[in-house]
Amino acid sequence: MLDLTGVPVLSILLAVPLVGAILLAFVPGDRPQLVRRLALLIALVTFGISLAAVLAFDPAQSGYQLRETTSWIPFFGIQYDLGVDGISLVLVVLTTLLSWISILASFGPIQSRVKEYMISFLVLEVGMLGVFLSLDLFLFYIFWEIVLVPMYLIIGIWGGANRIYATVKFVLYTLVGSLLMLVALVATAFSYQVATGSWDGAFSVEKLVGFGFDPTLQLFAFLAFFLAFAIKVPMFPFHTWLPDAHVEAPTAGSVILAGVLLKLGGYGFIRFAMPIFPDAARDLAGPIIVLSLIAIIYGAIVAIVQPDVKKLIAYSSVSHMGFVTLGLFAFQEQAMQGAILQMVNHGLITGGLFLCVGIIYERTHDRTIAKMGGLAAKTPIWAAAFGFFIMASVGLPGLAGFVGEFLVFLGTFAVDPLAAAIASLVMVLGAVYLLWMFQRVAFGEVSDFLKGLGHHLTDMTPTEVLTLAPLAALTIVMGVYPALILDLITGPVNELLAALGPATTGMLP
Amino acid sequence: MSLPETMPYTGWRWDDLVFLALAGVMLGSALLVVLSRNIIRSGLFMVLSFLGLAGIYALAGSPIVAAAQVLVYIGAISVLILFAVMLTQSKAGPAALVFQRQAWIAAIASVVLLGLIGASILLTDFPAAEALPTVHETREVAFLIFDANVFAFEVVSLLLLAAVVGGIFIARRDESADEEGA
Amino acid sequence: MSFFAEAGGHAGHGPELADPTAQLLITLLMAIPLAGFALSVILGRRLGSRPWVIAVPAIIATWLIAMFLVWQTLFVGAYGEYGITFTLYEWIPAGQFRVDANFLMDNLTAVMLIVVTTIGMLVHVYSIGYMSHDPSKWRFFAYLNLFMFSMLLLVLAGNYLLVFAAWELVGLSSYLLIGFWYHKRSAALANKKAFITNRVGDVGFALGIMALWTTVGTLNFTEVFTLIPEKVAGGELGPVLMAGICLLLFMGAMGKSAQFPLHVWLPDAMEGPTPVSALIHAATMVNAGVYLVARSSPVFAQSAGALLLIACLGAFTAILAASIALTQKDIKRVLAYSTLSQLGYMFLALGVGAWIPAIFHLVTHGFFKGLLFLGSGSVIHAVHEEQDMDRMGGLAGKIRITHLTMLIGTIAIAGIPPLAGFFSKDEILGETFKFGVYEQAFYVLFVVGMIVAGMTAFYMWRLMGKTFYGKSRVDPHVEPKIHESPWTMTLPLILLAIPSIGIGLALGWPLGDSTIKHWLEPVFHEAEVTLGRELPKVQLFGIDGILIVIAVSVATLGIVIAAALFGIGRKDGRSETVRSLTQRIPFGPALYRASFNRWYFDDLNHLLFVRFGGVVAESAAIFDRAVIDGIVNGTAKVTQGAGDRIRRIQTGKVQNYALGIAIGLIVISIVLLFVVTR
Amino acid sequence: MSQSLDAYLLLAAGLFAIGTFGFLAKRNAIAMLMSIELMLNAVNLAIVAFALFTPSLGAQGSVIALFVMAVAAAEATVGLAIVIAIYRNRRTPLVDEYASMRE
Repeated sequence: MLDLTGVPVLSILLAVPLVGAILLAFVPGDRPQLVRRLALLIALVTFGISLAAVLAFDPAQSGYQLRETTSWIPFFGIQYDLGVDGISLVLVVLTTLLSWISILASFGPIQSRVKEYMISFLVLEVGMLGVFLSLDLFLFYIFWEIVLVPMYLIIGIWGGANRIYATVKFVLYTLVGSLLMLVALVATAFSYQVATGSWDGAFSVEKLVGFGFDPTLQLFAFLAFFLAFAIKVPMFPFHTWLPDAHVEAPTAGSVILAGVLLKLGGYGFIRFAMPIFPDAARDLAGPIIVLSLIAIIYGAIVAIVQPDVKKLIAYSSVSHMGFVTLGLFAFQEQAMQGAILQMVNHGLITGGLFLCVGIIYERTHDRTIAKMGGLAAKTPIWAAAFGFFIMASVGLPGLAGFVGEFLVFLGTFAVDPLAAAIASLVMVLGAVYLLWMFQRVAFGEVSDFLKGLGHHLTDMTPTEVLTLAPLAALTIVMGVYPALILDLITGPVNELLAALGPATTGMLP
Repeated sequence: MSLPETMPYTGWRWDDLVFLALAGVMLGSALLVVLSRNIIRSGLFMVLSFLGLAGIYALAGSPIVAAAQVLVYIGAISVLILFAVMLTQSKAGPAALVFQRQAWIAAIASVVLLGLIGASILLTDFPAAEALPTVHETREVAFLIFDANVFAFEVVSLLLLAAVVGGIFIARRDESADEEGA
Repeated sequence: MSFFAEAGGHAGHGPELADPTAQLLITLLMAIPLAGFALSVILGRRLGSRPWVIAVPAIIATWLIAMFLVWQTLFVGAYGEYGITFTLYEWIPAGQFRVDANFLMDNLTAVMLIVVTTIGMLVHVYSIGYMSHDPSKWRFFAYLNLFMFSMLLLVLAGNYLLVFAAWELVGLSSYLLIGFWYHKRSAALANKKAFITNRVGDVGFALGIMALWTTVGTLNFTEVFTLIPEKVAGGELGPVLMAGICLLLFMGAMGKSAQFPLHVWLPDAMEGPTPVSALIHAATMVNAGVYLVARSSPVFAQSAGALLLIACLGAFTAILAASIALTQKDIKRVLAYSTLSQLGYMFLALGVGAWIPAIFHLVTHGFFKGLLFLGSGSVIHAVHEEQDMDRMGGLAGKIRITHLTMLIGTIAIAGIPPLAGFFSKDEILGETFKFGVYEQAFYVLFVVGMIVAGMTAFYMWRLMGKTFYGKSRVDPHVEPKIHESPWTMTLPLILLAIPSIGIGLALGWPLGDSTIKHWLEPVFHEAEVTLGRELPKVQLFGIDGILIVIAVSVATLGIVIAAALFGIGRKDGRSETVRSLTQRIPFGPALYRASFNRWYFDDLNHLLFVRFGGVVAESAAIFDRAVIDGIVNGTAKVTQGAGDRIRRIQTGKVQNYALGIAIGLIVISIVLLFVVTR
Repeated sequence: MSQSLDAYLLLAAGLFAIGTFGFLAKRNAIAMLMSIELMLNAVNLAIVAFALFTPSLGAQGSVIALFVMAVAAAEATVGLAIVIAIYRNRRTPLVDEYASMRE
């Protein structure tokens, strides 16, 4: 236990990357190596601070901790209000971890406009952390939108051939959702003001949770929030931006996109949409579960025939994130814990997968599965690492993916066995698309295309191993000892369930 | 030294007369600024207009503002503009090209705007006392600037600095491009 | 810990808490192979030409510890009738759902340990010789250790979820080992097929676990086994639900133990190196399903309907696989289908409630099938990686040890007394027949079992005849180079031959009061009581004697026919006779083709899952691009089109905009001034 | 008349309207900038006038006016710099030829 009373840890957490980004702006751009190292240092320091926050956090206590509250726009009761509970803390650490890994992973691939790239990344980190830390809806919204800008740049500037299409699609999609959310957010605050006669707390999560809004408002506001978050998650049928964005994004961008950005949606459900509009959430749980099931199965089926490794993993993300929404809207303790666990695990595993793909792309400048083959012979360490993360993604027990997935199944089963049965089909489908891809990429004879590369096709460098090692280690740790996270999230999950009220059994129509 | 309070015959106060004269000069030259087809002439009329305004400030009892008006607008900005005119006026455009095609709409809009503002001014019953403007002491202004509002003052100075640097940066000749050209 | 409190609550029935030494030993039992795996992987190529220096000693140490534990459990009885249990740590603490990493060491586990560690160790030793020419053999030994770890975890696990975890790890290990020669496309396809087919079963297993948890709220074996009967007795658990739970769990067993229709992966698993086949088929993976059902006997005993289905499926798999084994040309494929068939026996036994014979057969089968596989590996090694029996023949004199040991294995599997297979198979068939009193259908199953017994004897001798006897059909280039395998390979063969001869007699005599019965009685007692199928006393000169005589005659008949057709000693097989016989039987050629093509299951699967599934996936992908993304892009297009027309207003001239602003401002002001205020 | 707020404000309004017209109608970027200066001056005049007739404000009005002038100076600097920079690229001070922001 680290005593940090009086130290604004969370503000420091936000300030370090922000100040770092500003500092980087003053480093001469013609010294890319210095820029890279500085950026890595900043990200590592941020990571360290987030670990300090973990140490200072007391899992036994309920409610938000490390709270920092300052009035910001007093007229509307808007506050600069930061705080963490177990759920956000876990995601914060995930963010800081993946951030430095992504920056390290960008050392090789990013050769142009390094400074701008690193600045974008650090600003992105600020945005993501802000989303997880904000306890004020308005502040949350601002961070939510901040995230968009650097990601837009990262895909649009350092992306692949079709990057403009992808990045515009990404931004438009997300904006549609978030603008509706803004409307809903303001409407909620207004109706709070009307009901209480005061703006105090009209944007404060704590005040709004359990306020008991009018059912009609709940319905429409929830739908607006739902759209924003569902697009981010992404849920079927709002998922089509994801494959494009992933394919065009640079490796590190994909890592962050899959690892953290998708989680913003899930987190939004947990922190805002569900507890503030519990009745609407309950009423709409059935359709949302159906959508989740479709996403799980459909994503897996579509993934099977994807010709591009990254696209395949993108669709697998659709499938895996389906578990998150399924778990959340099952309104059941284990399912919800599983969903949160799944968010973290998906971040680790898919991050690892994208890093692996990036490493091979670095060497081949191609991701077409059909052109690969026999990589296990050419690059054994790489193949082992890739196989490891694939197995984790398939949900092998002992690795991270399993526990979350199983808890979601289990909790869903307790509520609705049929839904669990449908969802569990993905155990087979997941194995089908991932192993088939792995077989075509890594096994068999070395393909002519790869032979043509000759000795350019080297195995992983120590730096690349260094980017993957922490993810791999955590994947094992989370699989063998998930209590690390479960102990943190059990309390918040129960509070959330208490705020939501009892589950309605038999969600499926 | 002892002029009568009011003008002979008309009974108008001298102040009013001066005010009217200055206002006339100011508005007239302002009109000439926008109507003149020669840009240099526009610039010069602008100086005249500013001068008129400075006079009005002085008349209204704000000598500091009047002085600043002369210094900043006539001394700095007008000169700057005239320099810019000279820098960019290598080929004087044909007279027909001075106004946009939308000029007549703009004229109508401006008149309507004037009418609207005028109407709202006249329709509004300002609570302010119809007292004779008092002359503000320079001392008072100084205190306000350098004491009460010193932070804003510093910000403004920073802004000016930034503007100067930025101006230089923007207008600077791109040396590499020049070398290529040469 | 509620676990121990519960266990204590049913005094005399639950297992006891393990003492620290036992805890340490059980932990080590799993830790050593895991460490061996980790070390081998980390050191990898640096281990040089003798990469087994870590893996093999690790497994020998494991075996020693296992034997000590077995001795303590079965012979000394140090751990009581119901075994011992301990918790290593809390694995998944998710609110009400708590799963520990806890372990159960009882008599059943001990019996499993004998099979797993002994055969596993011998396979390790054998691999030293067999893999000596492979450049990346360090990988092989690492995987073998992982396999051992997974399997040990599986048999030691004290709750369903941990079994499931081990279950999947076994799947992973088999995936790695089957695909060991990953550059071969067939190997890469086979390991994928194995993993995915297993996964299909695992879905059922996982759902079964969830169903168990939602009904009883725990996954610990000891608690489940007391709570399920209570709930059934209390009427909380209806027969349909109970059967559902059982069948879901059984689905997992079907996958791992390759029961119809999930049997397709096992023959393909032959793509791995032969020691792997031995390990998968004899010692480890396929036994997992049998173990699971046996372990869950108190649960399964609650649903006679589910058990009947299991028995039928077992019998069907047995005869189906045997019919395929009759015609295969690949020596390892014959053995693979023979494994399927024998597993069918085990499930038949489990289904009729003959728990102990099932495990007994698992043990004996483990030894002789391990022997046969390793023997076949030795044969393949001798004839330079040739697996087609049509290109063998007359090897008996050239590789004597291999021949002799395989002969022992063949007689053992055929069920000729007093070798191992006889005792276990006879018990299975006997109990099936005798339980016919309770369930008429068992008589039919008994007949099927008898037919399969005859077929087994027949195809095994066919294998022997084609491989070892008669004239040589070996490639003339290879012929002079045929040689016996090195001692690291023959020693395991000899060591496996000994139990193949003697273990049946050692454990299965006297009939009806055998050692293994004493060992396993406490484990299955509850299930037997629940089922209420009482076994009449053994009448060696009554019904049992008759059954034995029938069984032995059928087996002998099978061998005799096969010997006549496929040769014995120097006598060559009569392939002409075989052909003409096939022609004369009605539908003979068609049946032969069907059998040879494995009843077209692979083609059916290909059509159903690869072709049809591919079409579905492809259309889903097109749907995704065309419809879902199409709607999105369509919206974008419409917006863009509208924007394009509206854009004409946008001249790009600042002043136009400014004028617009000004006019807008004016309009707003007018409205405010003259409309709103009025 | 010089003691009436309305007079000052009307004067400012006139100046502002003239400035508006100039900004909207002129084609020369520098002329537009001049128009902007006129409008700024109009605003300044209004501020000063308001301050004069609101005794509680004291000298605040003058101070605000001074600040506005400073900012206007900054604006003029940057604006002119931009005009010069564009002129250097386009060789024309006429704004309607600066249309590359259209697409």
